[in-house]
Amino acid sequence: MKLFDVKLLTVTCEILAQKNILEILNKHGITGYTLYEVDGNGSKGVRGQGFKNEKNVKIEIISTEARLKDIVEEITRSLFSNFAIIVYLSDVQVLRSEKFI
Amino acid sequence: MKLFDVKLLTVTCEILAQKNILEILNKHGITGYTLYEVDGNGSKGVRGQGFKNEKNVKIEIISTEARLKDIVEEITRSLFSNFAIIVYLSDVQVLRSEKFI
Amino acid sequence: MKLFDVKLLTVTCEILAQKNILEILNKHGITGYTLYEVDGNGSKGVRGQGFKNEKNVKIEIISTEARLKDIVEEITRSLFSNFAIIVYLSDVQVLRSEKFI
Amino acid sequence: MDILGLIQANILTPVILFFILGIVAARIKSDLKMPDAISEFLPIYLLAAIGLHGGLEMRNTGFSDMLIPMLIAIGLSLVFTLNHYQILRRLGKFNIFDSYALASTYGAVGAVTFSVGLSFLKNQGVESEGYLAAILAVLEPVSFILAIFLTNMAVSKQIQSKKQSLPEGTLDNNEKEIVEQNKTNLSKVLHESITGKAIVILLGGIAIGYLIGDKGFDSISIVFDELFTGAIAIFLLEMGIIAGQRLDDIKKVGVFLVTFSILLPTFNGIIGVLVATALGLSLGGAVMFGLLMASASFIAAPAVLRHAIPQAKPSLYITSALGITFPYNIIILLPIMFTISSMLHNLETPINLFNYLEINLL
Amino acid sequence: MDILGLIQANILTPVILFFILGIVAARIKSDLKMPDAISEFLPIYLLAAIGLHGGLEMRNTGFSDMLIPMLIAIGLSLVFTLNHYQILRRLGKFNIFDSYALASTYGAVGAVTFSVGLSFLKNQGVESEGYLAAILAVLEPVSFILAIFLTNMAVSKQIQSKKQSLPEGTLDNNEKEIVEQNKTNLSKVLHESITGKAIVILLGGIAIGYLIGDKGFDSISIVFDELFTGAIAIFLLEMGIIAGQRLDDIKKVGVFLVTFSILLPTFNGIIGVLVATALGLSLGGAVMFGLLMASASFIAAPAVLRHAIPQAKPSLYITSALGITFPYNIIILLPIMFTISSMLHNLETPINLFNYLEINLL
Amino acid sequence: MDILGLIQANILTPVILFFILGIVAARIKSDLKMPDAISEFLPIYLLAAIGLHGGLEMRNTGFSDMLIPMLIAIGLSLVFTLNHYQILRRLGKFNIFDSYALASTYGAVGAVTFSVGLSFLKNQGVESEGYLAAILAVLEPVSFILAIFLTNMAVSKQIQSKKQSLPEGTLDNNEKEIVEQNKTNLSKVLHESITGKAIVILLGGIAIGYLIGDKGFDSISIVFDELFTGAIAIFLLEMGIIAGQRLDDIKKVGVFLVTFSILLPTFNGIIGVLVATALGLSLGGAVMFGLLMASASFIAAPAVLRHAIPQAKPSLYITSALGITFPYNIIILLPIMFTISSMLHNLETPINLFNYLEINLL
Ligand SMILES: Nc1ncnc2c1ncn2[C@@H]1O[C@H](COP(=O)(O)O)[C@@H](O)[C@H]1O
Ligand SMILES: Nc1ncnc2c1ncn2[C@@H]1O[C@H](COP(=O)(O)O)[C@@H](O)[C@H]1O
Ligand SMILES: Nc1ncnc2c1ncn2[C@@H]1O[C@H](COP(=O)(O)O)[C@@H](O)[C@H]1O
Ligand code: NA
Ligand code: NA
Ligand code: NA
Repeated sequence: MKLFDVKLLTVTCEILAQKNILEILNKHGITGYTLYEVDGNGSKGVRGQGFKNEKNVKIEIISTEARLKDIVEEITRSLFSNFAIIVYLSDVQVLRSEKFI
Repeated sequence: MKLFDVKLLTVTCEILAQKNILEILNKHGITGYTLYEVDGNGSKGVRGQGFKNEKNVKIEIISTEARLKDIVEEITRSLFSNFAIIVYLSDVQVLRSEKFI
Repeated sequence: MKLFDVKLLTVTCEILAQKNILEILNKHGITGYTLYEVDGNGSKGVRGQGFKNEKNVKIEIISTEARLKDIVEEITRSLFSNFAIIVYLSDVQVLRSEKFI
Repeated sequence: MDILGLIQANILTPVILFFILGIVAARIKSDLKMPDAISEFLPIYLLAAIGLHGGLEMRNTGFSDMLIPMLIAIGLSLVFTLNHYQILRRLGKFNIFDSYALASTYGAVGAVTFSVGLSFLKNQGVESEGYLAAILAVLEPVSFILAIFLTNMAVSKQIQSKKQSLPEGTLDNNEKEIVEQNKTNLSKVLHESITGKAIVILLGGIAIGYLIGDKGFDSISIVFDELFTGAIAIFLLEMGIIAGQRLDDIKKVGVFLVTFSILLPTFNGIIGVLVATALGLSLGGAVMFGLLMASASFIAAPAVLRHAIPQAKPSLYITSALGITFPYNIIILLPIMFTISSMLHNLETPINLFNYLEINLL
Repeated sequence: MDILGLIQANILTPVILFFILGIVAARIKSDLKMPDAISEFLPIYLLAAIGLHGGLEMRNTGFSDMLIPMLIAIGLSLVFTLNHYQILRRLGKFNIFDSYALASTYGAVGAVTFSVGLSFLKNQGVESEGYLAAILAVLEPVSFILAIFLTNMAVSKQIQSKKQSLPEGTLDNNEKEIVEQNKTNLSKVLHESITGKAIVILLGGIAIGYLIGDKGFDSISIVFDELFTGAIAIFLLEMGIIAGQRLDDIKKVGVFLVTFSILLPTFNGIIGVLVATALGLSLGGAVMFGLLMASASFIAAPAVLRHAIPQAKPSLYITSALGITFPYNIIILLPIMFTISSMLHNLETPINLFNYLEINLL
Repeated sequence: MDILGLIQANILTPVILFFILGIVAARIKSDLKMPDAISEFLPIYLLAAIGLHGGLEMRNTGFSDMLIPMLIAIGLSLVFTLNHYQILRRLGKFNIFDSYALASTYGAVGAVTFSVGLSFLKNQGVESEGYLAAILAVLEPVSFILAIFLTNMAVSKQIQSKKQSLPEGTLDNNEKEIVEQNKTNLSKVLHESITGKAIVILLGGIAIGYLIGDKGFDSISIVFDELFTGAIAIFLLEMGIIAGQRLDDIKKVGVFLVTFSILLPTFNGIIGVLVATALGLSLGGAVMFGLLMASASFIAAPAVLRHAIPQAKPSLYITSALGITFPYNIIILLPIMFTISSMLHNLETPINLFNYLEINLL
């Protein structure tokens, strides 16, 4: 069983930024991602109480390092200043590398 | 504080394959796992809108590399062709290695 | 784009231990974390059916290795014997290292 | 009232209008949707209410006259399933798996459709036999079990014939596993079908209704009777949204399947009305019997079929059952069947005619 | 009844008391909260009920007399938004983004406030014009669209003037992108506003109510009419909890904004009552019209503004709208406006006076 | 009606039958379950309804006669808790932590049990004193606080004696921390108990009911009164499912605890009925008072005890309280206590007898 090294990008942000993130992914030709609602705490305060609009969402994208770095750059530029958001990368191994380009 | 290197297997698949995955884990003697519902997008299209049956689930199993590779192989063989599913492995460090055999 | 290596601590535990974990984080000066409800299985049995109190929660904290090790030590000491709980560390890369101290 | 008038009147009921609103919302890409918990709760509630209602009726009327209609319903459902398979496989050129999956989806019944049917009859001021809820419960698994059994047979035979054309002992592990798996599949599916939440709550509701009787029902009738139509309206909003999201997929299922999704329910439904009338069911009962035959399953089907025939494409059977047949059934076929049943019951019941004359003479 | 007496009586209604209970629960840090699914479902339900009710009324009364009040409401809403902006920017010294965000939050309408207003009137035994629900739907996006348009203009102008002071061609990509983005923003926001779930369910409800009429409504009136006040009470418990959690933030928004959050709604609301009375609306209709003018948006606002004016701080507009204006409106301003409207309608309607004399003479 | 007849009649009510259906569903491993949001919402709703109802009654009857029963209830609850501890520790040989946890679980009250009791009485056409809802609220924390206090005392003493047998200054940090922690635990638990959602919504409901009175309640009575029994039935379906899932664990808790879970509630409940009758409570009031004594907590208990006595095994106290005592209480003990209370109230109230004669003579 051969495994391939790729990267996993995790974006945790306020739910109202979800659309912006998905648009950026779309622009970069990414069609695979996983997302789910989470609560959280950070520099923009506790999130996840009260209205649905005040929840966070976590979006995970597996792809190549190069592609993900482009995406991280665009997210940084367009969303970091106005939204509650963090992003991080980590290493994962997958079976079908062609699925995650 | 001594930490031990083990592997984390993540399976993201359509919720109706959850039973199949848990049966495979069971067959391989795995009793520890964590799971939660997620939404997603991939080659089988957007998932998570509409009926509960059309959601995804993410199942995470921490164990030894050898054991997890066996599991990945069985999942590949029995589920990859018919279900919306991805699997990936990553490295994690745990305290009580005996808990994750 | 410069990335910094930091650690991600994941705590998966019964939901009634959530308060204890957050208090420990607070004591150690941690203000950033992400959390969400999950189901699971482990040495303390299947969790997530029935009452809300019988669910699990997953808490993720990105910070420096030193700080997270202190936290892991306190969690080990005060919660391991009485609660359904696992903890693990992994490597992640972030953009703004000052955000995760 | 003529059929067209009845269809128009049917469209102007809250239940249908909320469904249409849901479709519109989905088409204009509105973010309107029901919270998951509500859309999971409502079918449980509706089935409990249907069950209770059926049980109460059966307590009053007994269930001795239920046996024949139930056996005939089962028989029809099996025959229809086989018929669907032949049409889909031969004329539609679908593969075995898709053919069996679709055949059983249309051989099975739709509990939501049944709810809408009840509210349609309520609106017309017409009653139906209580034991139809029991037939609904019994029909749920029947068609799936047949289809799964036949799929397994077909797969085994394929492997068998492959095996015979090869030197002995070369049947590889993989194929052995498939045969093995198919066997366990069938027993698992049987267990899952019978313990599936729809059947449990429906049969449980029937039993409870039967045991408590009208007096016991009093204390919960506001929840399980008076709120019923409003709850259906809310649920149909969500069904409309989901159906609306699938409308794009209709292009993908192809003209053949679209035609199938309209003609077959019409055929099955009208046969159902005729047979039920012949069996002596009431005007409303015959409509509901027809609806049982006409309806396709879209909530239970995926849960069963993804395990039993995972090779079949769910986009085919969900899209056609929910996106085409369901709206067609509740908007157009229900009034058609009602008209047919009215005509049949007026022909066959001279007493009605007599009453009619009498009233006019006095 | 004098104003104070009316306020006191208003406080002692279940709806207001549940709201206060929610605030108390949040202040003592209780873990009491509604499940998310319930708090997402209730606004959908309330808007559907408001819409249905409005549609039913409009079917009875026609909507020819709706046009003038609606146009005037739109005009007032736009004028108020501009007025808010001037006050916030000049007197309050807020930056452009916060000023426009706040201005439009208060120019917009609050659907929950509207529900409470309806239940307040019900309690007083007073009716209101059904078409006000339609005005609610139309007013939803108007103020946001104006604010977003003006924000985009302001940003473009800034960039333009910066560009002119520089050698040609140095407008960097970043700025081009901002201009570009603002344009697409406006069209996106327009689409999102109009397809937003609140408007869709409200307009849908109105259409359905109009189409089904009282007879069609019968079957669902228990869900959409009789449960209405109880549902508001439950929803206000949750609103109280959320408002209570935000009370600490009130210190952060500053004295200026707190004062604004009370004075402006009062001013807008009373103008609304006067104008509506002049337009010939009924006692209750004038109160609801005033409430439309007075209310601030706190559910729709963040969803729209986070995309359209992401630079604005949501803590400002949510805290002031939900934490200050909403409680003030439903507890104090409603009775004030009701008293004013009662006085105006007694002055202006000699027939009432006549009735009064007649009754006393007989 | 004899006890057996009453038990049988009780079983044939929707509430109990839905509970049994839930157990059956769990035993046959059906996938039937309520969405989480619904099972979280229903207890809030039930407690609000209980509270409102109690508050309305107290407004009519005053609460001067509430003090004595409440103090006696608190006293009994404390005495029972101590008694449970002795039995569990000495006879049952449980460790300190499990003994105190179980003792307080059975000393505490079950709000769901209370709801079922109210619906049982409604069914029998019997009223109960409104202030019992207030006693329910007050009893919630009492037993836990005692148990936690005593556990802390016991732990401190253990450490103390260990310390004395060692040279000074060797009490290590770990133990100091435990003592420290126990102190903070108690105050935290006190705060958490009193601000716990059950108490807040219950006391809040009582206050609101008291303030609004019957007239104010009118507008929400359909939600908080008429839907009550139906809502309990739905909630008991879910309770049945959860209890059914735990039936396997009953083997693990052992024969001693199973016996305890039946005998102690019976004993406490009958004492409760006797005492309440002696205090002058009505037939129904005495039954509810007995039920307060007999019921064990299974929703609040884990939330409190996991923090306060984390060493205790939740599988013990949840399984016995929910899996054994709850079904026993609502199915069998309620009719028993009702019969006893009926007998006592017929004996003690010559007026009733007199009425009886009078009616028969006329
Ligand atoms: N150190 C951290 N570890 C894990 N998650 C974090 C951390 N900091 C922030 N987050 C998550 O990111 C969201 C936005 O962070 P912020 O922009 O700092 O408010 C928070 O609400 C958390 O969900
Ligand atoms: N590149 C990806 N990154 C993260 N999650 C993915 C990716 N591709 C697929 N997934 C998840 O895996 C599920 C099944 O994928 P697929 O079989 O490609 O439809 C999707 O619905 C997503 O939740
Ligand atoms: N091997 C494992 N892999 C992933 N999650 C686990 C594993 N073991 C335990 N867990 C999670 O940690 C929780 C507590 O574990 P335990 O204390 O072993 O019952 C479980 O309910 C699971 O959610
Ligand atoms: Na059918
Ligand atoms: Na306004
Ligand atoms: Na007790």
